[in-house]
Amino acid sequence: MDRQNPFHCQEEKAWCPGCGNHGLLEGIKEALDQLEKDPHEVVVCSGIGQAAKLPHYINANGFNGLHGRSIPPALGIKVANPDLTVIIHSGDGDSYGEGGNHLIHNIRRNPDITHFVHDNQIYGLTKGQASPTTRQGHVTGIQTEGVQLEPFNPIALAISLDCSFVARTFMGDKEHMVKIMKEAIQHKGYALVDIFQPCVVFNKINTFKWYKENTYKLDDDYDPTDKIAAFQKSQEYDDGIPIGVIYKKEKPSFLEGIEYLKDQPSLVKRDLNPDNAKSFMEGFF
Amino acid sequence: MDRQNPFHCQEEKAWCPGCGNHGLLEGIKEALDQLEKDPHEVVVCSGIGQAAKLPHYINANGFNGLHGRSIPPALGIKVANPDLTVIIHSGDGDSYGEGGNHLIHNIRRNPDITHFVHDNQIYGLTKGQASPTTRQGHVTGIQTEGVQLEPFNPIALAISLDCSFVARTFMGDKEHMVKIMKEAIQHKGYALVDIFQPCVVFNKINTFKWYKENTYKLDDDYDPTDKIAAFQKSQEYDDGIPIGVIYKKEKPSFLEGIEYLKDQPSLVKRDLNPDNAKSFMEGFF
Amino acid sequence: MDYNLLIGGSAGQGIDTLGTLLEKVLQRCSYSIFSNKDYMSRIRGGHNFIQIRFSTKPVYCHKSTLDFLVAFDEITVKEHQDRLTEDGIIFADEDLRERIGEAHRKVIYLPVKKGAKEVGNPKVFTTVFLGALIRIYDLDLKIGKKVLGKYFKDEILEVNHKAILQGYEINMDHFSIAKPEEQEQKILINANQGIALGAMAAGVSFYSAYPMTPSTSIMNFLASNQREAKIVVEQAEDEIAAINMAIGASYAGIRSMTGTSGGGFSLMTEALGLAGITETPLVVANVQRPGPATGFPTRTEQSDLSFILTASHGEIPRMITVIRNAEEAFYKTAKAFNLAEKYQVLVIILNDQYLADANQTINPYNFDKVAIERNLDNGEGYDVGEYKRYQFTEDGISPRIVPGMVKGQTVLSDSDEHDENGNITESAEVRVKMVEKRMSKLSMLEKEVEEPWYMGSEEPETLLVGWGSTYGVLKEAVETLNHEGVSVGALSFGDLYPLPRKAFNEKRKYAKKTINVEQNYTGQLAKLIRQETGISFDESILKFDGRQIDLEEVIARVKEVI
Amino acid sequence: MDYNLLIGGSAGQGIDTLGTLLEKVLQRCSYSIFSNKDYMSRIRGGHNFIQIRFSTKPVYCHKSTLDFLVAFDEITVKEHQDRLTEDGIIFADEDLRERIGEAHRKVIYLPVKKGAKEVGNPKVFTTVFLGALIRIYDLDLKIGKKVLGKYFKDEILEVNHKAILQGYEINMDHFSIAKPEEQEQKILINANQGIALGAMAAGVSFYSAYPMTPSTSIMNFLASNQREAKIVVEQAEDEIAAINMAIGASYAGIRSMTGTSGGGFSLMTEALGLAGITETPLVVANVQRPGPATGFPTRTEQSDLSFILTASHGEIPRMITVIRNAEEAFYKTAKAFNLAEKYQVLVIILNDQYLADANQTINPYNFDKVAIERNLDNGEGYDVGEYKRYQFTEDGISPRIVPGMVKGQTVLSDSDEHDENGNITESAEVRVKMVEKRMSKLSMLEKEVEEPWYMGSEEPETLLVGWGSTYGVLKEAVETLNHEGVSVGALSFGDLYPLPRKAFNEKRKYAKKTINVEQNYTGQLAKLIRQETGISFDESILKFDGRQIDLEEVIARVKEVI
Ligand SMILES: Cc1ncc(C[n+]2csc(CCOP(=O)(O)OP(=O)(O)O)c2C)c(N)n1
Ligand SMILES: Cc1ncc(C[n+]2csc(CCOP(=O)(O)OP(=O)(O)O)c2C)c(N)n1
Ligand code: SF4
Ligand code: SF4
Ligand SMILES: [Mg+2]
Ligand SMILES: [Mg+2]
Repeated sequence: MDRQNPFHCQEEKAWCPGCGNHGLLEGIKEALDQLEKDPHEVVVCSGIGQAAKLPHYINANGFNGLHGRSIPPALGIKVANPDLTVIIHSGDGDSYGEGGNHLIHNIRRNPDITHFVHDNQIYGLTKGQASPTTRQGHVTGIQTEGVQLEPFNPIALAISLDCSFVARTFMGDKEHMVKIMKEAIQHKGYALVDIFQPCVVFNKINTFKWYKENTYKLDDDYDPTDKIAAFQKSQEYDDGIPIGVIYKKEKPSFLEGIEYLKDQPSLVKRDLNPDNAKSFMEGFF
Repeated sequence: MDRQNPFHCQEEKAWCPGCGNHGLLEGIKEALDQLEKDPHEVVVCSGIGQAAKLPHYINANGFNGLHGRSIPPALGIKVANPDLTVIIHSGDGDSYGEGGNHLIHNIRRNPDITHFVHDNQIYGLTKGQASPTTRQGHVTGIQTEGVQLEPFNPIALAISLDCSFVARTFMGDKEHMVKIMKEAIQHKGYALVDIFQPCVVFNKINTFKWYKENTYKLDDDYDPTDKIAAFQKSQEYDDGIPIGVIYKKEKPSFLEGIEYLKDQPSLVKRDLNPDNAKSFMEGFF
Repeated sequence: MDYNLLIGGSAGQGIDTLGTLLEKVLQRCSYSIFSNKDYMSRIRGGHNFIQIRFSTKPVYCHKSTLDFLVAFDEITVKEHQDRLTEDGIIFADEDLRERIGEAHRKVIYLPVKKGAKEVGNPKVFTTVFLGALIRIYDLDLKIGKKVLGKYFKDEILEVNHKAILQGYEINMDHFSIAKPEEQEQKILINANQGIALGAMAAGVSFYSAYPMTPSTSIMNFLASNQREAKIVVEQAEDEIAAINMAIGASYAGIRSMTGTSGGGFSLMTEALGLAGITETPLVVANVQRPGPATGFPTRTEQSDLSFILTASHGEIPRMITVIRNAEEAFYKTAKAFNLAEKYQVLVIILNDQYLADANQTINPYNFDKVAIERNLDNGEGYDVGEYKRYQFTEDGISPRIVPGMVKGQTVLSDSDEHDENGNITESAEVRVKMVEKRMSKLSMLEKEVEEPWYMGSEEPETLLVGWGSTYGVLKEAVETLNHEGVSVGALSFGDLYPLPRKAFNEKRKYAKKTINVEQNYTGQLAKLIRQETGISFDESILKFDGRQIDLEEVIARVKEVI
Repeated sequence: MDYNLLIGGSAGQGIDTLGTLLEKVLQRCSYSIFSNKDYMSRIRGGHNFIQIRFSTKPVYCHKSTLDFLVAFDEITVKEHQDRLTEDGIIFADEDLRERIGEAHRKVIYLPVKKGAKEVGNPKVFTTVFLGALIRIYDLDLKIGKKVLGKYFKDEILEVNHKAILQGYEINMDHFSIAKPEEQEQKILINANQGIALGAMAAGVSFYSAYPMTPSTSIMNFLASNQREAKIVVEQAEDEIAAINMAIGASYAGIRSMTGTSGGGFSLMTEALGLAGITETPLVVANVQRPGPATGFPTRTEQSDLSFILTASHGEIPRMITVIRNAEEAFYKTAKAFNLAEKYQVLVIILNDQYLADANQTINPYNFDKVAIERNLDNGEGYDVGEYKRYQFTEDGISPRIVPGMVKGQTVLSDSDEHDENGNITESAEVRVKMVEKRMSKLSMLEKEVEEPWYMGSEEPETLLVGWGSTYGVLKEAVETLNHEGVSVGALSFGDLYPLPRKAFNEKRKYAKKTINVEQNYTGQLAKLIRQETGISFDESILKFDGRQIDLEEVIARVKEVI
């Protein structure tokens, strides 16, 4: 690269040495740079967790909101200013646990937002409780008998909701990750990307090595537009987890669907004038 | 029937004449009676909405909680006393909208609870806004341009989460509904039953007639244990909506999975004694 | 002259339609109107009613004594006839003759259902009724017809035109009711609509909410105009999403708002703190209904004040203001947006079901009085990357630029305690400075809040103190009592927090007795006043049965305690 | 004698392990201990420290002046050496010699890392350090070894045994530190553990919560014992689920509880009203951390009181109590369950990060002092179907039977306003009676609440008033000041709402100056007291930087303002 990555940022990272979040951060910076975005054109939203600290470590606009609430502010931001590239970086607990309701309904809403879930299959920041993606039997300080709940399958769920872009990647394969990131960002509509990210402190099962050994890349001839096949793909786990774009469906994004906004300046660029609203008083005479 | 239905209740119903809730109420009373339950053995839980008023109209224990929060109290009740038959009756808005997060995570948790969703594809009590299951294009007082969001497919979602019992029925086919209700109640684990229920005031699209014409019963030889086939089934809508048990998976229910509770008296039947806890102080010496 | 008419029946019978049409006709005939609704949380059946007070002079509240009863069923007669004056009259369809049987007051039976059948559509019996009432009150039939044109079109309009005539031609004597002077056209509007229109005047571009009675009508009004105004009104998946969406939109530089009631507001609690710590301007409307929990969904109460004063864990500055009538709803909402952006702060607008469903004739809103003051920084004059969202400044307010609008500058907001950049900090020093920066907005807001309105004797022996929706009833009660020679005055609070104290301190000096008048159990304004000033009230008039206190009740209860 | 030792380093370096081991050894050597933690919201890196105060007499709080510094890195020296007394000593590994460079105080370098390498496991250097400290303080090596046996097993234990010896054999002189008298064995415990153990003693059978610092350790303790106690500890999908699950379980007749902090509590707001209107007994622990929003996740503050007093829309009765030390945490929690069931009411237990992470040596809990009073109705004596969940009774409390346990009777609870049966009502009369029934519990609770603890001069010229975790520091500060001849006393509130007033009214009579001492910005207890009594404080000592006020600071600030 010739240009120095403008997304680079000096802030000291509070992540552990060896944490998968570091690589993920490098990946997104690279992806954005390769897409030739400028920092002021990008907003990174997050909830709370280790992953959710990412907005602090990238030179871009950032909205680091509440735990589980990464998506709703992102939606508001996108509505205000569709010119912004709105990206969510948040954890599996944040995105699938506390924030589950926003996930399912924003997949339905299909705003043009890219959602990168740092899936370390654990609650990192709060010291190692099970997250929705923690596998059954995994013992933690709270799940002392091993996790009993069926693991949450974000890929299958997203497909069931007809999410317009569903992918999975692993931060340990930077090339793959950056490629998927770019594709997801360029996709018009809600793009959910589950990114495996080892937590070196609290998840001793799904380690870097484990992910390396247990993931495989989708064939080039895999067709991500076949929903049933994609659903079937989403069921693979024990004998290898596919990474790549698993499902894709072209459809109008949230704002594209609002017909009367076509050819209108974005909301943030409007001049406000009280008189514009005067006609709405008519009905009361 | 010889015995008078003990679940019958005198309370005046606040539902509109012609509302599908009436038939649904008759159905559940009949199902419970046929299962020879006693009123004190049954708890009906609900959130808030028209459907959610059902606990008031049946002679059983009832917990009519908050909007969107029908499931968590039901879980607490079941944990306290597994001998109780715990049933949820709530609306599509309540169950899939406000309450979406509890739905997904309790499907994962798999408590032995039966969840009947009165799916009128609309918010009834609040006067006709879109619910998650309202179809695209449906115009309401809020969705003045027609609903834009992808409709929520509860069947597909439940299958994607590997829900242990997923069914759909229509209150207009009482025999079918009662049969499914009984099966769902007898199922050990989380049973989600989406029940079409016309709202005669606010949903002029999905009427009684519409449901009658647009639903069909699953073949006898349909195999509900095949997940992929079930998912495929769940995609049918425009050319007829299948009713029946769409997916079924036997697995231990939440309490069955807690190994150390085996052969223990249920929590509500324990004698409490402070001394029982004394040994847990040991670690602090 | 001042008339009070009640239309009662069960949900779905058409009392709403008749009420709406009749109010509109009365409005256009230059009557002053105050109408309110009493309805159950159900769609069909039960017993609902609308009270329409119309007068040749301005009216500010509902009252109990009735002049006319329009009964759609016998229950209406049973429930309300005792409130009729001696020569009060009951209007009912012929059909009800047997069911009503003996009544304490005169019943006039009208063949309205028959009339509807005659024009070929039983549903339009409400319009037949309207026609009959127009005749009875000697109103202008032409106006009646025009009003129908506002609500119906094409064939439906045609049959309604027939129906109104049908009613008008029912053989009936006129009543001599007083005619108002011709006057400048008023608007007939409720406070929720006033809030919505005020928000539009202020340039609200995004409204995210989840349906909840009695706040939904704000959303309905905005949604019905979204296409024309080219704004976005979004039904969120839940209230948590609604408020977080609005915060995101505001962060990104547009005027956004959310509104809710009861449990919906409780669910927003956490995000209030988010707005506070991120210093994101935010306007939230809470239209109160009786709690706790689901409570009384369609009824009224003023019981969220104590909660809202400190809703959310930790400490944030906030401004709380309550609506007193449909007129100020508009101006106050528009102002809320300015204050929210001026101080980058949360402004909560309280309303309640009573005013949300009460139509009032008021002067048309003056849009020239609305200014839009955004207090944004255009981002000029910063070196690349120099801008700091939470910069410590002399006046205590950090410059706010809109993300994406200034090349070279980024905006970072954070729900953790943060430094000037918005980055997470663990520093005690920064923490203290940030807390002080945020909380010092309270003293800035103290200078913005308006004193309560005062009505009545200059030096009142008895001082009534209320807030919000009781304004109208206090005003009329004080007038009546003053008229009877009672030295009484009333303060009606609008801005509640920070609490303006001057007027109260001044007026209470004269008062031998101070009385708080509130629609709740615990006396929430009294508690706030004592918390802020140490001063207690001598007496309380409290009501918490879900029904708004009426003129007669206020007067009677004041007399009881003074 | 009273010693204060600080262990500092970055997260993940092992300061926690060393702290835990050292405290345990000191405890078993009969020292009184008060230790507290200061840590960042991260898992590795940054700067964390533990302060261990150990003494031959009881100690109640942390203090600022240090006698010893155990530095795992040079930052620890830089940050804390100024707090060392004149002959304070710094202990550090040899490795740090260069990095530390010049220090203001004596540094003793120990070959602990080397020692660990020698026993073949670099990780056990904390145990080597422990061995060295045992030697230095002339503690009992046997006790040290036994303590290791508590935390490690098998090969790990073996290498730790070697490590402790390795440390113990480092050539060092003893220090002459005072030896405590032998005394009855104390327990070393923090307030969160006290709460958890109290809940277990009270028979809690279901604890549902969502992880949130600093409340998580309650859940951790319960979870770690769930198998043996045969109870259910469930991690909910969110806090809304957590509290609603607990309410359901309580409705169904078991003792259930939830606990949370900060935003988690905000999310529970709506359900507090559910517990209130359904009259479901509920115990909720809120372990405070600095807000607003995410705030300072791992730090301390007392800033949720104002919020919690009225959290939830509408009006419900509630009892609020705050923990003052690990000892009362146990009894208070057990009592909370009894009160919750006696009055079918919500009881909120406040704690904060300071006490949640502070280990104290206290007398073992006396389980005989815990009574379980359920106040359930066994359901006998009702005709079939006669039982009414919300029956109006003379004493104002409806009989509560457990659903499913009584054939012929069903139990209906409802979040809407309801009649005696639990069925939805729209009646004004029933509403009023139900509100009064619920709210009258406040006057019942008034008789249950305990007056604040008083410490100091009988007739104090200066009266300090605090609540919760400042108890220890107020106690010691008053002692010191009294010793210096200052006439001062302190009231430390435990039960906060309904507010007990007697002690305050009595003591303030003597005081020329009243001062509230609080860990927040707005003076939340002072506001509550003024709201309830009209009385204002003369001065405030407030701290809101996320760090607990220490002994020296309280004393200094009191002297400043008196
Ligand atoms: C409302 C609320 N509940 C709980 C928390 C505590 N909390 C912070 S981060 C977190 C879990 C984070 O897990 P995940 O999203 O997987 O992120 P990770 O740390 O693993 O990257 C929790 C429970 C919170 N901050 N707010
Ligand atoms: C927290 C909260 N938000 C909103 C509401 C208002 N509300 C009551 S019922 C309802 C929708 C009900 O729709 P659904 O669940 O489909 O039930 P239906 O009336 O159609 O049977 C809403 C939004 C509420 N009571 N509480
Ligand atoms: S705890 Fe885990 S997720 Fe968090 S920074 Fe450390 S390695 Fe990463
Ligand atoms: S509004 Fe609809 S759902 Fe509600 S009672 Fe009437 S018909 Fe039924
Ligand atoms: Mg995680
Ligand atoms: Mg519905």
